[in-house]
Amino acid sequence: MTLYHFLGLGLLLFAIGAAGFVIRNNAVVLLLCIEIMLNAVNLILASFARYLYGAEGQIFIFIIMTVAAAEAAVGLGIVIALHRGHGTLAMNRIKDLKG
Amino acid sequence: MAPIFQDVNLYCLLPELVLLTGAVVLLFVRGAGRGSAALPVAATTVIVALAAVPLLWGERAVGFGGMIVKDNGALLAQALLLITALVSFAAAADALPERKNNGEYYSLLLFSLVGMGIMTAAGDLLVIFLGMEILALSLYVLVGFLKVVRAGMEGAVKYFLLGSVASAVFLLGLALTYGATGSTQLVAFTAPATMPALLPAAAVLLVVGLGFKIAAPPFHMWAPDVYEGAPISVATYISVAPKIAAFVVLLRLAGESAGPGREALTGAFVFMSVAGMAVGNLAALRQTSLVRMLAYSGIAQAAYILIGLPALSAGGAAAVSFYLLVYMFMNLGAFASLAHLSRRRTGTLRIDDLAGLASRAPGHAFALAVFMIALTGIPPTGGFFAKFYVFKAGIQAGYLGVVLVAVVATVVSCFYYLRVVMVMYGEEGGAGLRGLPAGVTMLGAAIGVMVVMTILTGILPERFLQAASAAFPLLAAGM
Amino acid sequence: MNPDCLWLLLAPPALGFLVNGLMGRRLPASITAAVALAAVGLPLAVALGFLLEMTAAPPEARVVATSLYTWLSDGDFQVRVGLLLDPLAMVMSLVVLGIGFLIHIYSVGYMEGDVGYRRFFAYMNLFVFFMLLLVLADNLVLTFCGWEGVGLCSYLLIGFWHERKSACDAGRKAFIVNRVGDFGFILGILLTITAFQTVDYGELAEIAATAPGDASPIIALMVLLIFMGAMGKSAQFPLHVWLPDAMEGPTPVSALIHGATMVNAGVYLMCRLSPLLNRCPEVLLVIAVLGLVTALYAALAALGQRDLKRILAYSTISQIGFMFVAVGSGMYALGIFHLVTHGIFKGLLFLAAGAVIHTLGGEQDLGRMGGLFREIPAVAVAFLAGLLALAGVFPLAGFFSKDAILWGGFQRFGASFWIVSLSGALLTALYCGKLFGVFFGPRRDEGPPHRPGALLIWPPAVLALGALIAGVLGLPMFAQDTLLSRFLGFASPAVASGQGHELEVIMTVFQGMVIPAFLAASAYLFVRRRRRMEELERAFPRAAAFLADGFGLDKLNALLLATPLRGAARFSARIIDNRIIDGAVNGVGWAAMRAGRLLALLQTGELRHYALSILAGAVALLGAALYAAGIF
Amino acid sequence: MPFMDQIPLLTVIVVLPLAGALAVLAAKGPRGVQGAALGTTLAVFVLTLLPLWSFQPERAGFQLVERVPWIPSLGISYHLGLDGLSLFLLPLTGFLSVAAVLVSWRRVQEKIKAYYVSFLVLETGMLGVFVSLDAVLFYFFWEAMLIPMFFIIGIWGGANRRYAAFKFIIYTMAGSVFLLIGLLLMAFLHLRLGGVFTFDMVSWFGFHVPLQWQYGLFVLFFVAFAVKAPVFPFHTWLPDAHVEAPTAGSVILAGVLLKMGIYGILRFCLPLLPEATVFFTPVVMALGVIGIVYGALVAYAQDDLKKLVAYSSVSHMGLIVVGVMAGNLAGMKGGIIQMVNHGLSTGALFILVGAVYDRLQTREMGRLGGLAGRTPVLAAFFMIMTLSSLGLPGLNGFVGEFLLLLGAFRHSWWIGVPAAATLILGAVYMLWMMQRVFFATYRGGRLGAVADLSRRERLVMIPLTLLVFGIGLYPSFLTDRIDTVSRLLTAAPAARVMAPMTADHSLAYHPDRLEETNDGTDFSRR
Repeated sequence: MTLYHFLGLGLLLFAIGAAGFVIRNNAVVLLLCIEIMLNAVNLILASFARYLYGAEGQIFIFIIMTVAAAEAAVGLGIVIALHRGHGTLAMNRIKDLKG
Repeated sequence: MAPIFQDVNLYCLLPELVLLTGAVVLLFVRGAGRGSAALPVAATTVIVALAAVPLLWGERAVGFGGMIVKDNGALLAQALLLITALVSFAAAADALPERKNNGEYYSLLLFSLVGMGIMTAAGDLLVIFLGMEILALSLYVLVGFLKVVRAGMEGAVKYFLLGSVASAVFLLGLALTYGATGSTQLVAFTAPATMPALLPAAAVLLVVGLGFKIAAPPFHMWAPDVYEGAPISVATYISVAPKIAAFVVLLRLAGESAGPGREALTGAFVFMSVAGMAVGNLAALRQTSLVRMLAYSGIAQAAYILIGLPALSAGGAAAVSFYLLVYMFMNLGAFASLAHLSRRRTGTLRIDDLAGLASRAPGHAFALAVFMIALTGIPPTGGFFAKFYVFKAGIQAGYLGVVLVAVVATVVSCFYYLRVVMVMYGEEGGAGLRGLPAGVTMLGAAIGVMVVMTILTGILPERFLQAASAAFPLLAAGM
Repeated sequence: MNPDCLWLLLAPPALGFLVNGLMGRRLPASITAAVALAAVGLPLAVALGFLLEMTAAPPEARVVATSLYTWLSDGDFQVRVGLLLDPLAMVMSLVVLGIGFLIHIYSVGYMEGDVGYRRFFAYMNLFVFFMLLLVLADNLVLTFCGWEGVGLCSYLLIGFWHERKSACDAGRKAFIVNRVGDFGFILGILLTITAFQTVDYGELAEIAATAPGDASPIIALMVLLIFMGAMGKSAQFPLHVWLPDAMEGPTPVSALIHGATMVNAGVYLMCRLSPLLNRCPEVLLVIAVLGLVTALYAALAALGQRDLKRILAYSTISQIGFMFVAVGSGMYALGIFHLVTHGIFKGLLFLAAGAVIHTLGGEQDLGRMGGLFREIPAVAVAFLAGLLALAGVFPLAGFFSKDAILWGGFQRFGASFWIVSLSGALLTALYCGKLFGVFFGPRRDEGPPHRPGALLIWPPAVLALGALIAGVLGLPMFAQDTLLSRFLGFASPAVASGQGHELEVIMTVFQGMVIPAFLAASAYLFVRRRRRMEELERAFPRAAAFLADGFGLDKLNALLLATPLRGAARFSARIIDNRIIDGAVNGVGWAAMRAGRLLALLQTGELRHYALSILAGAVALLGAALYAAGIF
Repeated sequence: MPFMDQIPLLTVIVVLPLAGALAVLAAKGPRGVQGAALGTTLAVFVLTLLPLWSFQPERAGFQLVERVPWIPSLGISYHLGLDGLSLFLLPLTGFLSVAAVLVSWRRVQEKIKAYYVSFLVLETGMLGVFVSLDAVLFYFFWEAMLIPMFFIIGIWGGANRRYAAFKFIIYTMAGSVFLLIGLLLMAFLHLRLGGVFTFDMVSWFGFHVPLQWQYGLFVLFFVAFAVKAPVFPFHTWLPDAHVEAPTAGSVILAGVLLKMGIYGILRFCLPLLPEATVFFTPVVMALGVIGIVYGALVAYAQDDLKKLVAYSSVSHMGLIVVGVMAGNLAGMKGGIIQMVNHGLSTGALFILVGAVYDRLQTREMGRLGGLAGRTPVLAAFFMIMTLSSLGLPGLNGFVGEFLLLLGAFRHSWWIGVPAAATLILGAVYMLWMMQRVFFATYRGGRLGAVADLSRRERLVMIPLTLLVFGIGLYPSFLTDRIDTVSRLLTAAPAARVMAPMTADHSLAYHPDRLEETNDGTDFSRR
């Protein structure tokens, strides 16, 4: 197992998250996709930290996790409000703003 | 590399501390965050923070082991951001319903200012990321602040989801930078990399995250929808503030980069610039809604500013700073006028609704006309010299082709900017205007100041130019 | 002779124009007329004074010149406003002023009661001013100014009754055809300037005398181009088409401008340039042949006219053709001689014709005239005198000039030339005879005649006297230096004078007999056998129409020039300008709008599209960056 | 005039209309507004006449120079000055502005304040363009003019005004943005070769642009000026703008704005890019000749009176272009004079066309006619201006036309001959217009009472007419004063033809160098 395996996995995860973001429709699932992407970055950071023998990368992961949590909190709040207003979470039906 | 406590130097975060205090007071102190008290408290906070800027000017205060560098560029950006916030407050006082718990609104705005203050002063990518997130999270909520408005929620959720994706991409870039150089400090870009191959990729991914903030194509698509959905005071703010912050970051990024990373950055800048000029200007041609038109215009303006980034060697930093300064005056003015005209209304204001404004509210019509002319880049407004300076830098750095695209785009932009002017002055009987407030309002005064500044930067730009070139002296001299 | 007094010739008509033109409305008609008359009479007196002094002076001192100021300059080249009164200008001024004065008097009566009475006199004075400017100018450019000025007055006066569309059309045609000629004129001037750096007549004459031989082609081209202007103004084939139509103007105008003075300007100009002409015999030949063609052609066309004034117009064209024959023969003095005599009798004919038309209440159709001798004997006598002079019957003025011209042509170009010109003279006699039908034979018009007043009779009578005695200028006969030519003092190109005086005398006698014979025969046909002639005309309607139309040149002109020009204009305006150029401009705008619409359509409002845009953009930038960094 | 040493005359001239605009804003009631506007324009006109007296014709270089740093960090200064080229364009602008205010007197009744403000701002822009000696300052005024003109066409114009206004501004912008690029390139070239980044035109005149740059720069410059002039394929904004603009707008457009194109060519292309000028001369002259014939043809096919006059401008400007590019003194002088002449006659024609329209509410010539009997004064003025326009000797048009044709002919006969076709074609369409409007009978149904020119309109027309005659009869007043500048302008390209490869550029357009040798009193102040 070399660095590149970890990197590859991380990038694959990121790609999965990104692809999911494009493919999936439900706002909550989209939030999850974002989490996947963030965690993919975390994985990459961790592998780099290991490779570089530095502690910073691991510290970054905690910071990012904190931010992700905050993001999720805000995001869920917005999604709930959205559901209250629109009665749906299917993003392909929420397109009043366009043009 | 590791921060040690002796390095902390809280002094360099003086404005941010002020803002943070204000935000906390607004959130937690009963009486300050409710009703009519919120606005004065928030405004006072911002003004005090603004007063801190001259204190720090010229000192290049460094804190947190080099993670925060409050140099003149950061301070100039901060001053612009704080002014933007003030104008946005004025717009909010008009636009927000009174019964709301407005303290939250203002505190969120103050938080976003803190975020941007950190962003602009950051010497480290992770700090930039944190600042961006503080900014972004506040703005997500602000866009959806009026929960009853459907469009507002739609805008908020779009902004939130797309913004998060952009943040994730930015983070990926950060991670790759870390992998390539072993550090996330901006100065690391110039250091010899352990994995040089990763640097261009990292640079590009970072640019994507920042490109989202400045609404540069192809990362721009949120902008019109969010501007339209958001409360007008928030749209006013979003159209200017994050762009200023992101451009400062881009300036630092471009200034610190070297080698393959620099080439990738330059390519990305040129691409986004050309795409932005094309998309922004062309799409704006057929807009009927004033705010969407301004959104596309903002995309185009950002694209003009982007010309200055690859041209750092030729005074591009000063050109970008000056353009940002002028952009703040004219775009803020335009949005503020829009806010003034569409106060308390839910539907969007169409361009045709402005018909006859010149005879009903000559002052406002004149102001809006000045902003439109400035955005077009016609003298005697600051918009002319802003473009002139950027073009000069672009040509000097050898990007004649991009500049030629820009001048063609300018010609195209004539049509939609001046259409607004023509509708106001040449037609009669617009249906969409309710009774305009009589007398001098706060927003009106703010617009007046913007008009004066827009024209002043067009007639006597020398002082402003000097301030702009003093902002990033290292960038200008270093290359 | 005080050169400073030369402006006295020019100032009164200009002042007259200003007074009548600016204050016409506030002046009573009598004062208008008085001003107009004074404006011509004063310079006439001055000119006569100059004439007295000039005849007294020795030949080499007969030039009065003055220079007022520099008008235009281009480096060393200058155009000065300078006046030059030499014998040639003297003769011409006298013709203009003398005949002009009589015609002004005549007009006082003729135009009485017309709405545009003041306007008329203003224009007439303006014409006299420009004509004098043309004559007195000491350089080509100033002559050109007068030249265009008289063209303008001609335009204004032809279209004097501007409510009539035909009058306006005729005026416009006159101006434009003249401009076609002036196109050549100005090119000639420009060539002169570029070649010789001067337009001054005196200097040009010196150059003509001293220039080396290889300058001759340039001089020839120059003169030829200027001759094009002369063709336009003097109505030479094929630029004559405007003159018959010009008869739409009031009759005094026809008399003054289109009979006696302006149309002769071309001849005058050619004589002015005689030193240059002398250097290029080819051009002289061209001028002579063109003059002859015109003379013949116009005489034929005159024969086919039914309108009294149009006959006179074609006759004018024809007679000017004869003048050009003289010029082309190198006999400039002769050309001027014919100019003077023709000016007198053509002015007379027009004025008398005006009186006839007045008598008949505006009738101009020859077919409805007849037997007027008894009604207006004085006019008729004058008219007939003019006709005889025109035909060239001894001892009237026309005899002397025409005879000399025929002889000159023979001398220079040979017998065949003489035969053709003689046939032209005979045709002249034919159409003159046709006009006898106006006064003799049965009366053909209805209604009582309006007898013309004294003002309409005396001027033609005076001119008739002139027509009787003007031949004196051509005395002694059979000599190179006659009274007039001695006064004028032209240098003619050397002519190999092979034939002696005997032949000249024989030919003169021959002509002196055959022309009256033709005239008499024609008069007999058109008075006594008038019916027969009219039946003849009806029998060959096409031929008659062809003659009446002046060989269909107007139609040809419309077909070849006017219609294509209009077509080209429409094509340029509607296709090239609107469709192609403006279409391209608007097409660019349309394309931009279209692109904007498409881009706005891309903004679907769906989140996944936005996300796709961001991610695809990121991947694309990433790929490009890695490719550029050489990683792919 | 010693007192002129103390007063920055040109600045006063340029700024006064702006002050007038403020006065208009402050004025009360339509009378007050009109009075303020008229007073301002009159005052400006009087001031623009002053340089005519103090001007020293024999002196090369610029006079009444004012120079203060404006934006030193970008090498831009506030630099004003005057030479023979701009000397007469100032009073022309001043005069036509007065005329424009007077003809708007009754016509413009709504948004009257905005109208006169636009107008005065426009005047500042026009005057500024003619006296700027700094390229950016020039461009500043050049562009600043666009907006007021855009307003004047788009707000107070005819039925299709919106389209015309946008077409005008976008067309003109499209040309002038390239000019901006060209100016920047010039400044960089000056930096590279002369060591200073400056937009000062006087310094530009002193240095030689490298050959390989000249051609591109020429194209950039020329397109901007060709649009404004307008030279043949760039002219289609003109008929729309002229037709839709109110009378005063048309007067200013035809009288002043079109001149700026030629002015720009003379100010920038010829002295700065001599080799490229020589290189492109055939192309430009060909365009000019095409413009002469084409403009005339299209004018002939028009039914709209105003459009006809507008297209006649295309023809006339074509001739001016041919003349100034001919590279000789006659053409240059003719071009400069004809700029003034065309401004006077075509401006006057537009005033008269406006008068016709005011009276009959139509400009369609098929529905006019026979006005000469009803309105003899109008017809007389119209006739004079028509004749001036078609170049009748004795009137101003001929003076310019003759010199222009002489210049063209001196250049080469195959340019001069088709250019002289303007004599014929001009007569064709101008007289056809005259006839359809004023002669024969009225074709638009019953014609009610038609008033002749009012006293105010005559007040405008009489000085115009006097000028038309004055210049026609005594043009030396003009030609003497433009002699020096014409020599300089023609010398610049001509010197290159003579010695294209020599390093010595002593013959280049270099007013300052000539100024040094001048021992006359120095009126310029630093």
